[in-house]
Amino acid sequence: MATPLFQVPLIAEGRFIGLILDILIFALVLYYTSGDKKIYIRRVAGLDAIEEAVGRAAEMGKPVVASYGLGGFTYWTLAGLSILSHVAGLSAKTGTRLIVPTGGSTSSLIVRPVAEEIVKTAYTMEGVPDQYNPDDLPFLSGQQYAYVGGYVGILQRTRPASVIMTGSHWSDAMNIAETSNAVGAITITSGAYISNVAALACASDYILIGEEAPAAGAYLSDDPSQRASIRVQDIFKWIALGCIILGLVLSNMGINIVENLLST
Amino acid sequence: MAEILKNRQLQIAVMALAFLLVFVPYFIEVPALEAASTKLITITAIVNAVTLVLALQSQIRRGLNIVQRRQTGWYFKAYMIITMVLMVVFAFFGRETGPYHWVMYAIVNPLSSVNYGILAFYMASTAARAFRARNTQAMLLLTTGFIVLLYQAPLTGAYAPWLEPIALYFGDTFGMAAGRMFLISVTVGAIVFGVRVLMGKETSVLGVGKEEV
Amino acid sequence: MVTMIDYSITIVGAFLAMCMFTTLYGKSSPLYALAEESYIGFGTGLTIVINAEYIWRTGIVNIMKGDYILILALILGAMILFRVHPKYNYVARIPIAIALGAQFGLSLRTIIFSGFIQQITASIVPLFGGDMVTMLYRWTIALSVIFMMTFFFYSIELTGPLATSAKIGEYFLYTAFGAIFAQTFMGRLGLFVGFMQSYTVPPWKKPILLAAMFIVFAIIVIMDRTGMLEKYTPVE
Amino acid sequence: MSDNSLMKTLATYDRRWVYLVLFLVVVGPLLQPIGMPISVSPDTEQYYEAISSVEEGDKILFTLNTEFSGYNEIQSGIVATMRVFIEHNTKICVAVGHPEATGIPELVFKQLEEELDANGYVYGEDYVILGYVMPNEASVASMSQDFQGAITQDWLGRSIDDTFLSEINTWEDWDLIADFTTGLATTFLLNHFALRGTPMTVNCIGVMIASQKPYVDSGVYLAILQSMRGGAELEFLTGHPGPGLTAMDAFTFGHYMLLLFILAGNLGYYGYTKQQRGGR
Repeated sequence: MATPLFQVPLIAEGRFIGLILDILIFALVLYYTSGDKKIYIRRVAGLDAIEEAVGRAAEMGKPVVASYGLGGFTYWTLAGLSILSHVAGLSAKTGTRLIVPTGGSTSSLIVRPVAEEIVKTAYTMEGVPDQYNPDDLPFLSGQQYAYVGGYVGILQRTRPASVIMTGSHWSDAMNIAETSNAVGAITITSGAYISNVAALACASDYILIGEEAPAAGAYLSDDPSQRASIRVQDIFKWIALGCIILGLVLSNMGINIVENLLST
Repeated sequence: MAEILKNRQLQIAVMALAFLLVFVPYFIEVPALEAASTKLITITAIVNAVTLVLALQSQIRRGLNIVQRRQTGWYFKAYMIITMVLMVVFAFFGRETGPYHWVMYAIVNPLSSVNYGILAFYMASTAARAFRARNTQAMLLLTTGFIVLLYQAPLTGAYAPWLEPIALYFGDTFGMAAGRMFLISVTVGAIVFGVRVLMGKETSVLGVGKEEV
Repeated sequence: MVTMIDYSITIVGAFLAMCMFTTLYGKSSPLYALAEESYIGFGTGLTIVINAEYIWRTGIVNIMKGDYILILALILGAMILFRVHPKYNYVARIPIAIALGAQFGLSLRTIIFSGFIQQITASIVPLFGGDMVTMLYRWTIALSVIFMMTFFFYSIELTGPLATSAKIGEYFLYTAFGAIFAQTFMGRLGLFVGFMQSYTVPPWKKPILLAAMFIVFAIIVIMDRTGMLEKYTPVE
Repeated sequence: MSDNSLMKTLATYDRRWVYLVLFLVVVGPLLQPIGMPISVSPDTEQYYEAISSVEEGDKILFTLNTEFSGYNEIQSGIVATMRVFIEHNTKICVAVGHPEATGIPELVFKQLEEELDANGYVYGEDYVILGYVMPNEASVASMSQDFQGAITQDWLGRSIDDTFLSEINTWEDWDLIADFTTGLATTFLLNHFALRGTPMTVNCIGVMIASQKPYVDSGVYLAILQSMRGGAELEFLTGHPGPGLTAMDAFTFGHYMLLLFILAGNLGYYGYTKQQRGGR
């Protein structure tokens, strides 16, 4: 078992390195967003699919269904909202009807007004505020499976051209993805947990695996701060990789310094 | 007053303050801070519960619109609103027995189970459609998927016990590694995203893109 | 002793469940709408009850006991209701900002440990010694984690050895997906089998299940053939 | 039918056939069980060993961290485990971690009326139902440190003072925690009980196996029972065939059916789709 290397006064036991890592992330984001740094972002296959999907709907004169998940204000929800904002902008521009099912859990109640605001703003920014219809953000109860039942019903009745399902969808994601595929819609999804990702990878036309969803936002927008955050994430993956390799080598030589440091 | 409340900087400051009040006590042990942070969490939970009123307003308005326009199937929306009210009324007669109990067992439980269990169908049709050896990736997916599925059928276990170590190997190694890798990369992403929101860089989240639209 | 209440629960439950299953027919129908709106209606009712109870128990009761700081929760709650007011909707931004900050703090404070540090320490294991199977397992996990990680670099161009590593990572990932998919299928099949079983055990439920299946299926097919499905299905 | 049109059918059939066949192969064996043989996995043997080593008078915390839909999957494990505990004359305290689950203990004890009578079980003396007492981590933490402070009543509001629960103060006073879970408060039990040293077993739904198994390997849990299949194996080991075993036929058929559809799809792909696309 790993034993902490040292104890820092005032800081709770075993939480020092975590705090340092958090602060490091903050500092790195600050560093990369300041000034004008050009950062390369690898192209993620699912990204352009979003624009294509809205374009297809506009051509066919059918609606787009987009959702941001059913969690509270978590990382996934925020990533989903950020994509929703983009989709709403595209829909407003092309005059495509956008349906956003909302609800699904008690903790998502507070997210709902934010989503409304996002869609409304997008329509206003494109100069078509009168096309915004609050009834197209139906609230489908605070129960996960009642939400899904309603969602599936909407898909079957409106037969949308595209479905863009991001954010924190859990086991309900497969109901949506497979129904969407069955009604002939282009299906773009993002998976929030590993059991889901495996299934969604098979069921959808495009999947944003893991953090590809937020990376999608970075790629679509030219916002330097979004690109910066992708760079910071990469740096931390290097740190993780380095720690694992170094730890494996050292611990097999009988030196447990990496584990001990991490548990400090 | 209005100008102050509309101010975007104020919004970000309030958010950052709330964040720090919850975040910091986890690392720095000061009992008073810890108590304040617990209190703030309770307060937000109550605020969240109150938000239901907004969702209800929207749901009822949408339902009534459909009823008023006499859209096809409007009576379903009327029915929905009635059942909603009924459930609230039932709750007053106690929950262990009586109509509330009946609704839970006759309507809510079966329907929630169906929508959960129906996933078996969706998984099956997805597999039948997508498990095709199109390329190397799909071939690998197909192979491991096939082996593990075969092992999971209880009858196979009785007649082909040699399959067990192979199937377990795939799940306990590659599956486990994928889960771990996934978690690491998602965690970092989440923190970075959080930092961006707190810095006010994530304009979409606070609801208004450009000021006072 | 099977009571009338048991019968009524089974009959209504089986019928509505089969209505819900009609979604698999691929077309929306009035029967599906019935099940869907029942669930949304009663489900929303349930949400109201749970939330009202929460506000009462956690908020009001404690305020009456003297925990006056919780009055703030009610004030903020009232502020958020301004969302629907066309002119004063900006009032709602403050409570939303507070909720956002607090919920963020709550989720971000622990994940660096559970999602990052603990995952790294769990990956550091002895690679030598022990029996062959254990070693095979550990080597596979260690190599998989390393290769898969390279597949998830976004801000560098993947060339040379890194590209090879990412490719291997991708292959490992798909190998994993196969196994995970199969495990997930077993879980979902278990849920479905278990649910159907709640209508075959005890045996008196069997005829009810069969009748519900037959009636619902017959109605759907007849409605589809006669064009009534389009006519009576609600529009969105 | 020519070769090509058969291949075309295999490549392009309507997905509703998959649905219909799956429905029939599951419902058929449930209505008319066949009783095909099954094997018992090492995990289940370990679990059986763990739960049957309890002794008369042991105090057991029986936690149901499941919604109703999840209960359908793991009920065979719940009932079979409870039967073992009753047959060993242990003291059982049932606690639930989801508002929906408050109705589950009723269903479980209804199936075990005979065993309860045979062993002279009396509510209050030998078993107590607590209801929804684990809504969040804080509540589980306080249960582990100051049980009497955290819990004063059973689920119908009766005082627990006169029951065996009055002897429980901290996590050390439990002889075993048997958890049945779809997630929910299991992590909290892990943090505040199992990691401190309370013996704990887990019966989880299929989707959770991957995440729970490591805890058995590292010795935090005594044993794990996997999904409905584990429940069926446990029924087999205890010699009381029940819903789990009956469901195994449907389980086998469901899996085989999917394998057949996958095979057919690949035949169709190579025989038709790929040729249509010019071997791309």
